[in-house]
Amino acid sequence: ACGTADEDDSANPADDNTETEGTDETTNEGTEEQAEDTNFKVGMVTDTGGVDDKSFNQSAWEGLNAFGEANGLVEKENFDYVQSSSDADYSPNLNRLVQQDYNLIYGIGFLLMESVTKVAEQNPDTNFAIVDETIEGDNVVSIRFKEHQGSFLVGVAAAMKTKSKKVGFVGGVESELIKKFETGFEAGVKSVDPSIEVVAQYAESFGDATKGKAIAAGMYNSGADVIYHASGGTGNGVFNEAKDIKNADEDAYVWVIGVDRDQHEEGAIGDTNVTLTSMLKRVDVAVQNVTQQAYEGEFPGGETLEFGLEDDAIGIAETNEEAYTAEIDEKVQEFKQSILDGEIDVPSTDEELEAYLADL
Amino acid sequence: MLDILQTIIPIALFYSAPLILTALGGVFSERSGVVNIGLEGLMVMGAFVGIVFNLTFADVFGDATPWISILVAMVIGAIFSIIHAVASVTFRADQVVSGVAINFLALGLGVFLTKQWYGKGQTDMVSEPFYSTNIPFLSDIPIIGPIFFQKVYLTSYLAIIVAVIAWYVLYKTPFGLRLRSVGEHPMAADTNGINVYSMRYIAVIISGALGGLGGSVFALTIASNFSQSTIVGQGFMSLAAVIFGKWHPLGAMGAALFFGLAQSLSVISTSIPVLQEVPSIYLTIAPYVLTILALAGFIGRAEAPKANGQPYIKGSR
Amino acid sequence: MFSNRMFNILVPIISVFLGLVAGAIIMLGFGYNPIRGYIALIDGAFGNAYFTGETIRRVTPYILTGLAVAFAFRAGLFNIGAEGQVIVGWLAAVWVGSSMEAPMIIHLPLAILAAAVAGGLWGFVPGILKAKLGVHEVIITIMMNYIALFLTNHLIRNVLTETKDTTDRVLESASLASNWIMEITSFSRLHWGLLIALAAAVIMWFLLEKTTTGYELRSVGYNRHASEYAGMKVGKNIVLAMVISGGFAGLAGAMEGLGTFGYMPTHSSFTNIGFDGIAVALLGGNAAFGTVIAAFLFGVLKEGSLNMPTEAGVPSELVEIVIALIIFFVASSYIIRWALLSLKKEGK
Amino acid sequence: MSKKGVGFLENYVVEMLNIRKEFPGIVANNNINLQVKQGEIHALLGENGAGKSTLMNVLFGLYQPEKGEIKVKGKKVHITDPNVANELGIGMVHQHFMLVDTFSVTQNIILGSEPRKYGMIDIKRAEKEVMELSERYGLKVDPKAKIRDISVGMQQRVEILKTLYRGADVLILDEPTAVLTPQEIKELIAIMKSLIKEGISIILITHKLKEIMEVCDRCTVIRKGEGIGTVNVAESSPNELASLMVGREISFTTEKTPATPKDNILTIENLRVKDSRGVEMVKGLGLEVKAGEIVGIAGVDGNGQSELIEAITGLSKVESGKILLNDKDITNMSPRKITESGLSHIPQDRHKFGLVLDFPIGENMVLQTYYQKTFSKNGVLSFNRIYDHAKKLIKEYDVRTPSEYTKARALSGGNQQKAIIAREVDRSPDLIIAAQPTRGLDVGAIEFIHQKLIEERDKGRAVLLISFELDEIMNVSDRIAVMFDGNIVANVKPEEINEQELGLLMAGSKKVGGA
Ligand SMILES: Nc1ncnc2c1ncn2[C@@H]1O[C@H](COP(=O)(O)OP(=O)(O)OP(=O)(O)O)[C@@H](O)[C@H]1O
Ligand SMILES: Nc1ncnc2c1ncn2[C@@H]1O[C@H](COP(=O)(O)OP(=O)(O)OP(=O)(O)O)[C@@H](O)[C@H]1O
Ligand SMILES: [Mg+2]
Ligand SMILES: [Mg+2]
Repeated sequence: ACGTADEDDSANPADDNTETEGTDETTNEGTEEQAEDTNFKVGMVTDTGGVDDKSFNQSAWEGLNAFGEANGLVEKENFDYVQSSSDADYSPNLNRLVQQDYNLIYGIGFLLMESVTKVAEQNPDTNFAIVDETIEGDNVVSIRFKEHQGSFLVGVAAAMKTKSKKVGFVGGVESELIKKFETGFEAGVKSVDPSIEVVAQYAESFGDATKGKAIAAGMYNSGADVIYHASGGTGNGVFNEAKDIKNADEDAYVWVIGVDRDQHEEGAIGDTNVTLTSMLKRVDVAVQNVTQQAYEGEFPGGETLEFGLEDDAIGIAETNEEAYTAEIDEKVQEFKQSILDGEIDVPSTDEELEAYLADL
Repeated sequence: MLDILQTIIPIALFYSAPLILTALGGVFSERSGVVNIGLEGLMVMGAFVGIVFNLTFADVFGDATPWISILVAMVIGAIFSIIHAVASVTFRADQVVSGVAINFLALGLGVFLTKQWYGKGQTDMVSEPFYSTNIPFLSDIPIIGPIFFQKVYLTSYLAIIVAVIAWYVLYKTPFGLRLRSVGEHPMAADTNGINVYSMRYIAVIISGALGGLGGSVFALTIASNFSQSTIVGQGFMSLAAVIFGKWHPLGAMGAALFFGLAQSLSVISTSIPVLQEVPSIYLTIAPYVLTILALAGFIGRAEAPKANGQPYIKGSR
Repeated sequence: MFSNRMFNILVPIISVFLGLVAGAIIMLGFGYNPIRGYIALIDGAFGNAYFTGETIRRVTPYILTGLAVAFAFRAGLFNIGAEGQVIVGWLAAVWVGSSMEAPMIIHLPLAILAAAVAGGLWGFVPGILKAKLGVHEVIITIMMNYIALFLTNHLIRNVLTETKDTTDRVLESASLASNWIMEITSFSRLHWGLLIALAAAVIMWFLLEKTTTGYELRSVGYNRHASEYAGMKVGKNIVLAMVISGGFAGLAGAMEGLGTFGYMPTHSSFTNIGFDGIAVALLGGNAAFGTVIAAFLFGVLKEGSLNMPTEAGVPSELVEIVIALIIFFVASSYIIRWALLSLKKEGK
Repeated sequence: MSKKGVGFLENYVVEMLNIRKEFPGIVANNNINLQVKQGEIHALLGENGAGKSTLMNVLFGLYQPEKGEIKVKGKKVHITDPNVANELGIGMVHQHFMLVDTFSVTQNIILGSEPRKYGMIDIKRAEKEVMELSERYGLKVDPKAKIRDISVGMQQRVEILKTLYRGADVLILDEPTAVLTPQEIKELIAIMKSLIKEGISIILITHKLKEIMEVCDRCTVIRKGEGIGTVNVAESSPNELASLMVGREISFTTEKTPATPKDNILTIENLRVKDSRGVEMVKGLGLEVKAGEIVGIAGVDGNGQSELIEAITGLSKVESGKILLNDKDITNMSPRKITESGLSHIPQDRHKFGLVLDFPIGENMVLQTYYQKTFSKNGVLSFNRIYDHAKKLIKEYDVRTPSEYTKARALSGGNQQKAIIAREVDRSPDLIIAAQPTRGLDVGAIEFIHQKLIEERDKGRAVLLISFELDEIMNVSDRIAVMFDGNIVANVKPEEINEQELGLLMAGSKKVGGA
């Protein structure tokens, strides 16, 4: 399926580039001159969210853009995306890119796992990458994140911030992935103060703002004052509820912790902001990183890359300086160091959490 | 107990408001004999217009923006619904078919234009949504006040007021009598000198206005932005409320409130001790199961307006 | 004068044409090249073996949900619940397909049957409530959709798997996929299900138009009182119609579970296969073969639209608009007939 | 009434001159003239489908004529819609009532010209006006009652009040008596007479020559869309009118030989039935119908006749008691089982029960028998046989239809009824229940149906005839069972009783020696 590399024995079409670059030892800077005639093409297939979903699709797309910019490549020619409008579209969209001779194709989100697996099997000459899942195969790289680490840190922040000693977690759909957020968060909270209560509730949807709002209302009403959401569009409802409370009473003490990207913007109301901080999952960093490797002919096929704090692919937002005080930050940094040093092994499942809490 | 009510009721109210408004639109349309499966699409249109207007004019109108936004959504919804009226009244289209087309058209148009105007599949968050308020004086009443008048959206009360007005219009005014007669026996209305066609046009346009209102109220109280997935099924729930409420404005309101209550109960129940042990799946499906049980148990048979769904052809019998 | 038959053929053709013209005008209005847009659409649907295969694959469940809605319509019932019936059918097929072992000749039919039964069961509830208590089927089917969605998600996460988001794959012996088809269509997901869908259309046609059961169903659909007077069991027929309708929709779920996907993911929102079935049925005039043709039209437009943004820069939603307009024109066939007749008169 | 603008020769209030109205493929009215004098009752007579309703719909503005002109009080007018007709003082009571079932009497009457107060309907005033109007013309109604709760006769009064409320002085009544009981007809005739005293002119469409003779001044006859002429009723006779109408001689008294009743076919003992609202309507009724006899059930509508029929045919539940058909207990059996046990039923409401209007005539002809061996094999229908069968019946019973593939909806009422009778009689049942089999039909069709029923009797079938028409009961029955308040209160032979006495029995006044 891969036009230019047809006669080439190499399974990796990115080799073409390295060959043309051949004599040139430079990497990043050097490519600018080659940009004109490079035929490296990287594409991504989104899930139903689209590249403006204010979540990982958008982040991944930002990663590709950053990659393009760094290497002087052109959108549409060298990098592009396709949006899916339903589950059934993943495979055709992946195949469309394969047929258009893309060298590296991303499937963004665990929902694309099955489709990427199949298409990758059928097209061994093309390279693939999947985000948030693990797929075996020489031409696939699996990109995963240590969300539990970041969730742990925002948990620490929540524990520092809460006055009522009660914090909440709103999940989208209950799943292994979202469980990592929940357990990491709870571990973080309890690490600061085991007496703080953590209530968790799932909306059974990533797009039901109504339910998000209702759940948040229930939590705030029952005394929680910080809510961490990992629920995509459902989270809009959480922000709405917090802002609504704030609107009614400027002195109300309610906070939201965002997810994936810095959700500072979502928390803005008048002159204040209800977003305490956000758990940053830098899909862009991972995507740019992996793409760059592929571009340089070093595609890490077959590997599962786990991005975490150590790669700066997981982090915590510090935008809301007023709320996210130095005191909180200090504590967070303290724990971050412990994690980096390996002193704390953040739990990512219920069982691990149980064990972790028992050890506290 | 009081706490729980204080949580449940406001949630039920804000959840219901868009459904009430849209369902009232459905009542008008179907009372005149025009089936309206297109409520979903009308809500999509309303949500789209409400959000776009709000985003565009927030600087101009300031605090008044959400109110003006829903007004504009109402007007555009009304205009949009004329398509359904033309098809089902003038062109004698199968009303179900035309309604399905409305749903496709609204969503297609809304997302298409969003992509055109914003270059992406979803708009930004509006800066001037509706916020809840405490209603002066009423909220100070003991017990009742905190439950019904604290931290409520004015749009919830707007919805209830509109329901009462709708009831008044349909059952107390000449216009209402004529509108209902057209839905029951258009030929009788015709022989009494009532213009069946214009009556049905007006009814469908009212449903467009109310559907647009419902959609925009949803968008501006709950979703805050517009995308493909802003309105997903709320229109169908409104349709269910129309039938559940036996095509009566107050009935439809009651049904929508019932949905809201069931929904908020299922959300809140995790904090109600007795219900904490219940596996969450039961709570998630509870609102829908309760509706079925309510219908099967004591609401039962509902009679639609007799001529509902039938195009009126002058001179045929 | 035009014969009725000719009208029945002409009206849809004209409607499709008008819909496409309107789409072209919209593209022009927004500064796109409609010719490029439509070429992209055709390319996306039939550009090569792969896309052709994908298009037909997409058509397959549409045929079945279209039949489901049409069948209920013919018996005077409005089944908005095809969506939920698809979902439970999907799960049942995958469940049987992945959790037991048996030779293909038993396993595959069993998995397909499970889907039909599950869908049928989902249709049975509104059917029996309508028949016994007169509860309006529209509300119940809407509610059953939500129950199906949440319940299957729960089952996938808690019963079929341990907190996973997708089920296991169905075994070879229960799969509709075929290497041979995949190869000739460059690895599209086209599968044998199309034959099942077409067979279902024939069955529906035969059942409704040729059998005593169909006679009863149509009679009940037109006039409940006369049917009762004539000794037919109205309630039984309502239930039967909803069960068969649900069965068809359940089969559409099997197409996804045993064919296209080979597993079932949790869904955070509806699949829309069932809701689109309403449009398909109505476009197809609620007749079996009309539905098949409408499903093809629908599938081609939907599949082709995916190619429009990349190849012509046109948002794929344009096709939604075109579909909506086609439905309008078909619905307004009266005005098209009228126009045709006056054209004819003037021509004379 | 003002005399201004009235024609100089005659005092015509309405003149329809050379009216032509076409429908696709048919000329419903061709050059018809109708001139109605001020203050007269003018009959319009013609067979089913002759074009009477069409002509009146033209006058009322529902149809626009292709040709011809209309003058009202001497002035040429264009009646473009019912509003114009109302303004000209023309009111119409349609053959099929134009009433909204779920509305009250008052709401129906004021609909379209409601009295208002502060934008609201002034329902108090409306009710008062309705009461005044009803007292003035002797049309007693309950202004608050819902239409669906009142009798057909009452509904008709509402229809008339509706026109009077709008100030009509020309009243069109399209077959007003077809749906009424004899008592109600009497009342209606009285009402018509009082209306003309108030200066109102009436156009009356009816198939009942007796009524024309009784109340009408003049009669215009149309046949197959053509005007035949206008006669002074006083100078004419029923026979003349009938032959003008159909173009041949008609016999009025049905020829029949005395019955020779044999074994009991239908035996009903102590039957009790409740209606849909749970009110007991049949109260311990007993009845026998023998092979070879026609038993007519006479009675005023609403005395349990419908419930009785529904109980026998299995359409509603029997509370207690027994129904035997050929000595077999069919109590509470399903309609299918009862039909198979040898019962045929010509239902009262042919549109609701008798036909699937959207099925072709052919498929309607096998509504109860489609599953039987003759018409299907292993659950698959044999359309050849079905349509052959239909063709045969259509010919045999002279059902006028373009073809057996035509939808039942497209047939005229009379022909729809003939199709039902063909289907029911052809099954060769032991018992035929005929509920109002000739309602709304012209004399030709009536004659045909009566003949058929008698033929079947002569073949040894039992016939149970339910009718509100005393003429029909007296002419056709071999034995009359009078039904009153859920019971058979008398059993008489038609030759032993006159209409007067029968009427008294039906009103429940006293028992007369039974047979
Ligand atoms: N709307 C219509 N479209 C087509 N044909 C019509 C229509 N209305 C009436 N006709 C035809 O016109 C003819 C006259 O019908 P009309 O209703 O005037 O008969 P009628 O004299 O009132 O009969 P009846 O005694 O049964 O009431 C019939 O042959 C009928 O088929
Ligand atoms: N849309 C139509 N197309 C064809 N014929 C029609 C149509 N509407 C009415 N008719 C015809 O008009 C005629 C008269 O109609 P009308 O309402 O007077 O009923 P009718 O024949 O008197 O029946 P009934 O005996 O039940 O009163 C019927 O013969 C009917 O077939
Ligand atoms: Mg007539
Ligand atoms: Mg008639």
